[in-house]
Amino acid sequence: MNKRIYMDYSATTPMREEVLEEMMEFMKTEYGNPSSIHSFGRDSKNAVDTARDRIAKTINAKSREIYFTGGGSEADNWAIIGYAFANKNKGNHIITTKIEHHAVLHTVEYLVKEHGFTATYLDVDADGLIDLEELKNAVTDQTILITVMFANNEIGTIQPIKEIGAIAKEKNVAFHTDGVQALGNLKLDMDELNIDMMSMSAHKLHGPKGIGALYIRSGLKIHNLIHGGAQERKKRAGTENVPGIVGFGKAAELADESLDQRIAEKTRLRDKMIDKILETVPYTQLNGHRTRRLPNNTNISFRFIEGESLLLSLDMVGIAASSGSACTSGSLDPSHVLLSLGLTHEVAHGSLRLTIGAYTTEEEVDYVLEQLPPIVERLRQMSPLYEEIQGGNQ
Amino acid sequence: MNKRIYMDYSATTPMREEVLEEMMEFMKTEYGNPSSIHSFGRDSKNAVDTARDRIAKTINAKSREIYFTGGGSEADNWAIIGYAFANKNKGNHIITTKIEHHAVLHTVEYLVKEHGFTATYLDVDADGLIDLEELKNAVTDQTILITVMFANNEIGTIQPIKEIGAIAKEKNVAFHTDGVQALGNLKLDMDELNIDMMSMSAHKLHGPKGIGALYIRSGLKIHNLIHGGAQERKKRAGTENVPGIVGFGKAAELADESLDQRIAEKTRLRDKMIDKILETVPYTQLNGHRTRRLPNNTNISFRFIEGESLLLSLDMVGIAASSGSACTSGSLDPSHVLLSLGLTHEVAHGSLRLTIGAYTTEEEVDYVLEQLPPIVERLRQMSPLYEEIQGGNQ
Amino acid sequence: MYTEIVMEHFTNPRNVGEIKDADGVGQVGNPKCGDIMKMYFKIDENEVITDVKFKTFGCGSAIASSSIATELIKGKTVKEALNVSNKKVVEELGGLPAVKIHCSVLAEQAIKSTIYDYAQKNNKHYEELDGFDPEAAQEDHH
Amino acid sequence: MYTEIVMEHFTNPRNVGEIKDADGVGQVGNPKCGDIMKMYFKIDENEVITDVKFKTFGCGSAIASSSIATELIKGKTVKEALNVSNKKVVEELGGLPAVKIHCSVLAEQAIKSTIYDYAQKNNKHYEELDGFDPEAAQEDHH
Ligand SMILES: Cc1ncc(COP(=O)(O)O)c(C=O)c1O
Ligand SMILES: Cc1ncc(COP(=O)(O)O)c(C=O)c1O
Repeated sequence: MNKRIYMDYSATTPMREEVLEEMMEFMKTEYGNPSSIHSFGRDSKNAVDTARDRIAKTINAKSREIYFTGGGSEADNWAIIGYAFANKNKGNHIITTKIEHHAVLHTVEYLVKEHGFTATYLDVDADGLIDLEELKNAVTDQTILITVMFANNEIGTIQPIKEIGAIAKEKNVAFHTDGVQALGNLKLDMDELNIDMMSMSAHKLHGPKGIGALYIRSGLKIHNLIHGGAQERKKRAGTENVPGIVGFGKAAELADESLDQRIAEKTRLRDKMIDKILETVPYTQLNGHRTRRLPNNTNISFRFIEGESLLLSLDMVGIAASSGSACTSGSLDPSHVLLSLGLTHEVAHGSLRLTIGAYTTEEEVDYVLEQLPPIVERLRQMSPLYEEIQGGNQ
Repeated sequence: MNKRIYMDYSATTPMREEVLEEMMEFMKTEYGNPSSIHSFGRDSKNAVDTARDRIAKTINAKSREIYFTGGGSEADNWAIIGYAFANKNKGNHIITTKIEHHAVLHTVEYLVKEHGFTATYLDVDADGLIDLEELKNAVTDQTILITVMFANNEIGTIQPIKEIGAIAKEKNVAFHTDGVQALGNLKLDMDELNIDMMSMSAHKLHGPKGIGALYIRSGLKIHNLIHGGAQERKKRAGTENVPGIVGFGKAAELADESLDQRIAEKTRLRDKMIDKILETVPYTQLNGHRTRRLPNNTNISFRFIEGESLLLSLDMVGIAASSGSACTSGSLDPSHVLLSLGLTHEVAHGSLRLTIGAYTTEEEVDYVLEQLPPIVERLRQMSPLYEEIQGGNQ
Repeated sequence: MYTEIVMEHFTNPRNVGEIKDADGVGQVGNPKCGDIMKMYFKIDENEVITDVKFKTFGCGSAIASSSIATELIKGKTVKEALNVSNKKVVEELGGLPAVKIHCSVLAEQAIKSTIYDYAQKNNKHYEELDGFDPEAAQEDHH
Repeated sequence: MYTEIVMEHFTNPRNVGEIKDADGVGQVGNPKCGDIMKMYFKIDENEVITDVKFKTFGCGSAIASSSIATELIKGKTVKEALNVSNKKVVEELGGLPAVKIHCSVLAEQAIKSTIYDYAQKNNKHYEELDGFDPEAAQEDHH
């Protein structure tokens, strides 16, 4: 079995060739430190500036509002910890949701557990959407920060970001959004959406791993997370990962080109996948909102089977996917996101996430649609839970 | 002028070809997320494990004591902030030196300014060495952490790390050392040296930029700096920078091979450089200890001239170097390290750092020795300070 | 992650199925934790386990553990089966990742639970089952 | 970082040197800050600056600023020289990085300081120099 079909683009993506190409120069000959004043350094500095411009343009921000980080998690941590510490004189309350990525959730929990902050974790409905009224009511005079993710990495649900931004503005509270899954998949406009901070990660949009960025609106007060040298206008220390930054810039530029067309194409393939699976396999349900979802995300629960064995079976026919099952994370419980939707543990364990990307073809989708049903059936035949149901149906 | 001679290896280094080669596979085909259970993910995970083993071996540590970070600065911040917050019930006092890298110094200052910690900044002598008695006396019952760099990035002075480790152990205080400049240049042994935490950065030893590591002795209590996913045994969240990690591992392995021989060769070239410059150019002085210094570091002050104009002039003949002059950092004062040695501002402004590496040849050294004296003389001829001295000598 | 033996047993599990007129049926684990193992034994008058089937809801190692466990006890006496430990299961699989050891524990308990059922129905007593609580075996094993 | 004009003036600075019998000598800046500019003027009876030399200890932009400033005033009257602003110096250099603007200020002050010396020696008064303090010009300009 040499076929390798990658359906895990939300976990990470292959780099586009053009991205690697632009990086090569900075991995081979232009290796200077951008802080150095000699020619090696100046060439690197120019490359960093260009990348910053490209990313700023993609999200309609100013170049000086883009700060490079070592990834999406660092950006989330910086936004939340940096803002909370810098504004603790104004209040100690943070509002977030129950379905955030752990990079947000565990960071908020850390501030609560160790540094005297308090937090409200907003519920979501069965589709994964927060309630705007609940958000409004959660704001107190102690609230300093709202952090709600743009689009969820597991179920693909897109939050009403513009409305949240408006509430934050009205209540005079800063608004951070984890945009890691959104960048490259959706049109993002910092001004229109009233976003104060947004986390990004290059490897989710065909850029390199280990490089991310935080958009910080001009004038926002925030502590550094990584102190030291004067890089990134003194806000984020450390010798710049020049090849990574260059690659991120190129990836953002490429993602922005013909974005609408690619959204349409991914949406078409996604919808085909969702519809066909729900149609051909019984005892299934879609997780996440049917339409307000990332164009690349399919997340379906298959009852009576467990996700890891499904993933292993798919892997054996060359399909790479992911699951919210506890067994795949090394944790005890299945995905907190799926449980927040109201799924039982059993159903959550049987979830499968198929995420597509720039290189996904119709043939690949068809192959998955062909392979998946018999695999599910085989595992169900082994399942004592299915036996019960079959018994009951007889 | 097409000659480009790189004498700034302490700022950053070109990657070794073998390093880039090993990385390529993970930038092209093996792009999986190590947390994924499918084959793409498993291949990445194995590569990360191998890299961790290689680095552990280099510094005589256990693999599970190596945690990857986004660079040396992050490692320094993590060690200091993470340890301080996790042990604040034991005390709030940190001991460091006046010549630390800003990644340490500004981090300690941040804890002092914003989080109720106190700090002692140890003086150094004219060679840049701390006084062990002063260190001992600085320890109070509130002291929780000693952080003293292994070898200084500007002047190359190597601290008595083993003795500091012994004092820390005796006083029951944790010992962190910034090993960023030491790794690849010196033999490092975590156990022999009683080091509890050590920061590393790959791009200083012919590895990629944007990847570093923190050695954390088993059992040490430390908070996370970057919270989120379960990567790095739950201690450092974020999708692993697999190509970066692979490159770091290879670079560490290569650096460790024939280390003694390469130390000897670099030391020879360094000594030639130091001796010849001091001999041929009047009004010069070596900064840093003459023998207890990094094998690749030459740092000399040229009186009556300013470092930036010296760097620009060298750059015009193809030589890339660095300086402790304020003009090169955008700050108002010259290097805090040089001032801590007791240099006047004027002399500190006139410093030049030439750092060599694996690719430095004898011809390059000879070229520098040939170009440097006339450039210094030319700048001195323009200097009103030199005029005064010349007048006095007449 | 998994050894070749685990993958082989996961791909071609032995003894999957049900036995309608089983002499003992046992089930351990629960859907909350993501693993349930159910076993069916045919046991003859000499207390030899002549046939074994299982059904498992769970991850790869749970299925492989069930498969190898049923192989280990088929043709063995009840006494012998009661001495099959989770360590033995892990050993036969060529090892399991640390986080998956509980799957082998589950297999051991599934055997015990099935024999417990047989013992109950046939009024037998095995000292290896003293202290074994089939209810508890349906709880979280993590 | 620097414009081509800056680099050209840094590489080939005009008017470097001393004038032994200068009519005015001025020095601004100090070694602590890393920039010192010293200027020497020959000034004729019509208050025309007939010769200019400078020496500068400082970074690339300090040397380039001195060079361009001396060019700008050579052959000009004292009055005209007093109207050469740091903005003009920056303009002529095609721009300077923000952190280097102080170098152009230093050049403007070096001119003033040199004329101040000339004025003192010759008992002249220029209202452009009212409030100018040559001592202060030796302090930190950052
Ligand atoms: C001694 C020392 N510590 C820390 C650092 C920071 O490392 P990085 O730039 O990789 O974050 C450096 C280099 O910049 C250094 O020389
Ligand atoms: C929504 C979301 N936030 C944050 C992250 C963290 O990004 P990274 O792994 O690049 O640190 C991820 C991906 O892992 C994500 O999907």
